[in-house]
Amino acid sequence: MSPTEILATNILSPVVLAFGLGVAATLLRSDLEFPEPLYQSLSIYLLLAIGLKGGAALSVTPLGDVLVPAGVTLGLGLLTPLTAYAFLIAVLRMDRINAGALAAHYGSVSAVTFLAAVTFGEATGDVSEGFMPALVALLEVPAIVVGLLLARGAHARPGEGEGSGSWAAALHEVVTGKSIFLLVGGVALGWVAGKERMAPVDPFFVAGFQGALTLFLLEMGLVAARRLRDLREAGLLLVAFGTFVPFAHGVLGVWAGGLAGLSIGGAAVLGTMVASASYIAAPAAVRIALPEAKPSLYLTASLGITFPFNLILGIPVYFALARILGG
Amino acid sequence: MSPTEILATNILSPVVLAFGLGVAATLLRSDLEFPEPLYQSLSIYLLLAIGLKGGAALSVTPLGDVLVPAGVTLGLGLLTPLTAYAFLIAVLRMDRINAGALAAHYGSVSAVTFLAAVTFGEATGDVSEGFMPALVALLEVPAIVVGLLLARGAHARPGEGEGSGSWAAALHEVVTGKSIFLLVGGVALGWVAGKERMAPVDPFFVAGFQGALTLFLLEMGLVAARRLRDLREAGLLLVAFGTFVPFAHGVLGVWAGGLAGLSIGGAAVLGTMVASASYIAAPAAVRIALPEAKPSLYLTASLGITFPFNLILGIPVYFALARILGG
Amino acid sequence: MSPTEILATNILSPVVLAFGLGVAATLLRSDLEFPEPLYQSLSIYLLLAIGLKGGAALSVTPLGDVLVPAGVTLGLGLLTPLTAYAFLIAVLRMDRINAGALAAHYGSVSAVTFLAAVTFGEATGDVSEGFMPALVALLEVPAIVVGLLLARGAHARPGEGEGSGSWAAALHEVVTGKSIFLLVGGVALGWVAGKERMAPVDPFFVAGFQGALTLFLLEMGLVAARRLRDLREAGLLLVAFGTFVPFAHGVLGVWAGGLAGLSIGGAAVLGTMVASASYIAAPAAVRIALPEAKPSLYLTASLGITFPFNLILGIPVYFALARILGG
Amino acid sequence: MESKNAVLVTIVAERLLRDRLTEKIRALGAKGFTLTEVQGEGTRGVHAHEFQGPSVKIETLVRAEVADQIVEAISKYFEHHAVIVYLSEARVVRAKKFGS
Amino acid sequence: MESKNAVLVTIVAERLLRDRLTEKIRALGAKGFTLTEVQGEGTRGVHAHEFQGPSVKIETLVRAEVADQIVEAISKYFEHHAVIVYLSEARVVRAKKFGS
Amino acid sequence: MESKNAVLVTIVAERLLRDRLTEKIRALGAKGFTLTEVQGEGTRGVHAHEFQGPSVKIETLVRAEVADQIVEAISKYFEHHAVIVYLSEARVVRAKKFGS
Ligand SMILES: Nc1ncnc2c1ncn2[C@@H]1O[C@H](COP(=O)(O)O)[C@@H](O)[C@H]1O
Ligand SMILES: Nc1ncnc2c1ncn2[C@@H]1O[C@H](COP(=O)(O)O)[C@@H](O)[C@H]1O
Ligand SMILES: Nc1ncnc2c1ncn2[C@@H]1O[C@H](COP(=O)(O)O)[C@@H](O)[C@H]1O
Ligand code: NA
Ligand code: NA
Ligand code: NA
Repeated sequence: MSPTEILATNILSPVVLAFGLGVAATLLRSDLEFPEPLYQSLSIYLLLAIGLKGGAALSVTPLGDVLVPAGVTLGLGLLTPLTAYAFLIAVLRMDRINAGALAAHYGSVSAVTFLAAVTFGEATGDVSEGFMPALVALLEVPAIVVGLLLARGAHARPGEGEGSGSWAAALHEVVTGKSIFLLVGGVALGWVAGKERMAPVDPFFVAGFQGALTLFLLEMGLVAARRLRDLREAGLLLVAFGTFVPFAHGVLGVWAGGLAGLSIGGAAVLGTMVASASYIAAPAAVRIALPEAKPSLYLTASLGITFPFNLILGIPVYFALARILGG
Repeated sequence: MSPTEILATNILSPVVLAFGLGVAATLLRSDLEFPEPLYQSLSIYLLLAIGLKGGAALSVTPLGDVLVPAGVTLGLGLLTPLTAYAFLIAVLRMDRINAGALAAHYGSVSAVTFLAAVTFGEATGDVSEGFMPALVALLEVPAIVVGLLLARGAHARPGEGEGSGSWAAALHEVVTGKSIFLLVGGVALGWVAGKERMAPVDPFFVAGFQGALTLFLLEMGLVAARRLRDLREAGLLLVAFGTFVPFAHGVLGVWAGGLAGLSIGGAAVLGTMVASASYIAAPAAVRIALPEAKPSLYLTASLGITFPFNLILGIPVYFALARILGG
Repeated sequence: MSPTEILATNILSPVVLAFGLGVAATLLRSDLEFPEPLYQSLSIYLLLAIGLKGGAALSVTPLGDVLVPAGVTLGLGLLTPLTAYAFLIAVLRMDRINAGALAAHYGSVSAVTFLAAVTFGEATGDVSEGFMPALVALLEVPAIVVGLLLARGAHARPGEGEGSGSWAAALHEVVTGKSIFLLVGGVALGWVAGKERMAPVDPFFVAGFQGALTLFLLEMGLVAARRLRDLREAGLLLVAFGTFVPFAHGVLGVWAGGLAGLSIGGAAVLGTMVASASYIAAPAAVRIALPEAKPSLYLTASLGITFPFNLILGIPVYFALARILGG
Repeated sequence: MESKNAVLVTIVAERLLRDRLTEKIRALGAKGFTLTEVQGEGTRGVHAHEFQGPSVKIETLVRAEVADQIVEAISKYFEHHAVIVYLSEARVVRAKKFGS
Repeated sequence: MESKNAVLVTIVAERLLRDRLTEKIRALGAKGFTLTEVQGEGTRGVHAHEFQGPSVKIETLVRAEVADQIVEAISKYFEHHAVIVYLSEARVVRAKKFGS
Repeated sequence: MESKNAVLVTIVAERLLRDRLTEKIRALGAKGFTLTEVQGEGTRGVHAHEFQGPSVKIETLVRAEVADQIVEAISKYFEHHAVIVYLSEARVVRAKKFGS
């Protein structure tokens, strides 16, 4: 495939087009809106489904094949918050609270971006390892903790009105927050039940998945476009951060994935995971531990800048890169 | 098939039976009710799914095959509001505001009635052209505009408290209203992506469709039956209008569809489209542009009279007619 | 299969694991929660789907094959509330109002427990008769009525503030309550439409079913676990009642099912139905007819004790028993 | 526009009382009401929403006499049902619309 | 903390007025608002939610003058739309936040 | 029935504060509360519902002293969180039920 073909394959996929449709709806001031419970239900479905799929795959994968990729993923989860933090302090001269908050987001993962990458791989034939979803869980948690530590280190005084509880509460949220719980729980369930016992639920969780994801991206488009307003205030520096740092992380991830012995598709998906910024698990935990950090800052960056960047440009590039390094 | 067989095929279809079940629930004062978000989610799903299907079909249809049917559909969209309006003024002696409001509804389309017709065609073997959904979009918009013009012409003074904004707001609603946006957006998405790229989302949007439609018609039955109360006040004349005019439109549509070169199924479905009355897009736009028009009037007519009439009697008749004319 | 294998097959099924996952979420104080409309939508879907499946099966079953099982089911529906009532009065020395309330619950059926049993049978190869869902409807209604009679007999004075209306209202609720209406309505619809006409909706109602059930059991786990708190107050005697009586009913049901000529799977499923306690239809009716009865009592017993008991232990035991008696 | 006083009656009740209560207040002369789905916790601790769906909050603007009659009527449910009622002052225009 | 009086303006309206009303109250000086989805019944009996979705209840804490202007502005919709508005007293801290 | 005055405390807050606030008001002596899911806009403009779900409105009927303590307790969150609180008068029957 030529670069342009790769880009086309991505932009013309139902998933990306649905995102564009959602953006269009907001820009045209259409009264289209998803009822809140539909949004919540789709996230529950998608997160659980990823987990189940990953767990079922894990149940038929020799542990040996997973160990190295898992270790590498963990390492990236500890490293990338630091690089993001350093960039924000050094280049954007951001205060340490907000820098730590953003670091937690950029170290962590966006499940939907991950899914878009997996889907893209299936469309181009670069299928990724079945156990990748399990790695998402591995990448998500430590990064958030590191990010909070970076900010909290700068900030002995506990969050207002919450006493020392806030820090514990935040850790509790990181580990039991609904998105991580569904992901990890799904992996555990699928792994314990095993591929065969999961077969009867496949029509619901596997066959229906792509369509549900498309519907969800329509809503993501509606939400992300609302963030565009805030972009102006955010300023060019934040845009630079929201594109450059993820890109660097992505390249790093693809390269490390290759070293870890992942397939071309696997390396590209790992790259996408590392490049992506969380906008569910991280914001929830950060809002608890760092109430003084600006939500408009981290939500605009991860949802308004980095998510579309990876979805439209990043993913195909990480795959192209994985081919060059891998093939 | 004998006429009675055709009627039976229709009445015994899950879709029509589900509607009956919903009516029964209301009449028996069952506490069954659909949570509002489920109703909204199902409409979003159905409208988007129709659009995607039509768009995907369009992507493999030579433009030439669509042009004539499209032109005819457009013509019917401009003509039928006028016939409805004339009937209301002449026969029901209705004031022009309410007549225009109703005209907008009866010129436009009921997506669910359209779907019931397509389903019926599949059951009887008279499959309709894949691009029919694209025609729904074509028929929906102009009819509403014509209806509003008919009323507004009679009524220089802008809608209270909204200044001249109201007219613009109504046009904006007509074009970007959620139901039309999802339909048109779906067609565009499916058409741009193309049949092949849409394949992975088919299990969700195509395989699941009939069941979701059945569930939706159960809710439609609940809603429509609540309108039956209002029927008494509405009076016989409105019932006459809500059955005779749609029927006349249906016959016209079947005949025009045949001339346009549509298959038997296609002509029958076009007839159903023309015969049906909108109860989502039109009411929303009319309520904005003509707040002084009586909602109980146009909702009772389209939802309480015409929808059941077409669903139970109209559709099989339009198909029988299409066979006679077409075969 | 050895007893341990049977137990394992059950505990390792996605359905039971999902329930466990839900319990875990509550115990870990995760912020995972299902939006209310999702819970309601899933129940509507599941109840309607069971009904449709049963009705479609009924349409291809010679009436003769159903009559005897139906009669036996009806008999059990009249008998089991009496045994439950007697046990509560004699052993727990419970007042007659609360005893009657509980009797209504334990005579009636838990649709989800029924489904778990059917699923288990499919996994172990002991498939049950297709018309079993129709029997659920038969078992549900009379039991509730008997339970209310037992309590009301003790209690001439009508429910406060409702005048004699309350008794009528309760009967009305029993027959038209949403869960029973969807079940019975689904059976009727599937039966009238017939297996063949139902085919187009199968992907939605049949293929997707197992997955939706799994999702629902996750929510059930969340809800049931919240009841565990109340267990302490409830006390050991209630726990004894909530396990012993269902077990006795289950054994009775399996045995009677065998006599009625049901297959091994059918007898085991009938046993599970009889053993299960309603926590939707019965509470709703009881709350109306017996407002003075303690909801915490009957909800804790049926949802917090008996549901998990049957789901985890009961079902495999009833199947093992059915094999011994049947083979 | 000149405004008049009216009483805002607020009822929070378990769902199954919904239709009985709305019929009651209409019968007592309320010209309308606004209904909101709510969750709640009280002294009774009936987690009714598990089998009834969410509780309902019913708000109706009426004149003083009607308000007292509504409170009276609802007190019948105090003993066995999850329900509360309270009154507050409100100023409305179009007083007729609310029976004042 | 020392508290000040503010006026709580409550608007219940059919959904299609939502954006027009929120823009209006912002324009008139409201510093914020809380929006709740509700169902309702009144004298008009427009069951608008069938095609508009649920009605909306908009509550905004403002100072007296602003409250009156809001009522004034909304009265424009009385003739043809399903909408009501009423005022009640409230005590707030951080009075500035609410323009008092 | 003879009725007594109580204070209705209304809190609107971003969702993540929900459990902390309900525990707090219970600890301060509230006998119950009613919780509604709402959307809102204020001066802070935290669109928290995108990752937290809808905001919550917590209403609790208490006696005057408790009301003031609740306001006091909540003011701790003013600096960094999306939260407001206001008080209004209400008349209740069964005053005991609300700690009056
Ligand atoms: N003190 C209170 N303040 C506000 N709402 C209350 C209060 N007490 C009870 N409620 C509401 O009334 C419902 C029934 O209360 P109860 O009958 O005490 O269980 C609860 O679910 C709450 O929604
Ligand atoms: N007396 C009332 N008390 C409370 N809410 C009312 C009252 N009258 C009308 N409403 C609300 O205002 C909306 C519009 O009322 P209407 O314009 O009279 O149909 C209704 O849907 C109710 O939600
Ligand atoms: N003036 C106001 N009137 C009514 N509700 C308000 C007002 N200001 C803020 N709120 C509510 O309080 C929440 C938090 O406000 P803020 O902290 O100013 O962003 C908002 O989301 C609104 O729901
Ligand atoms: Na990342
Ligand atoms: Na039409
Ligand atoms: Na039973």
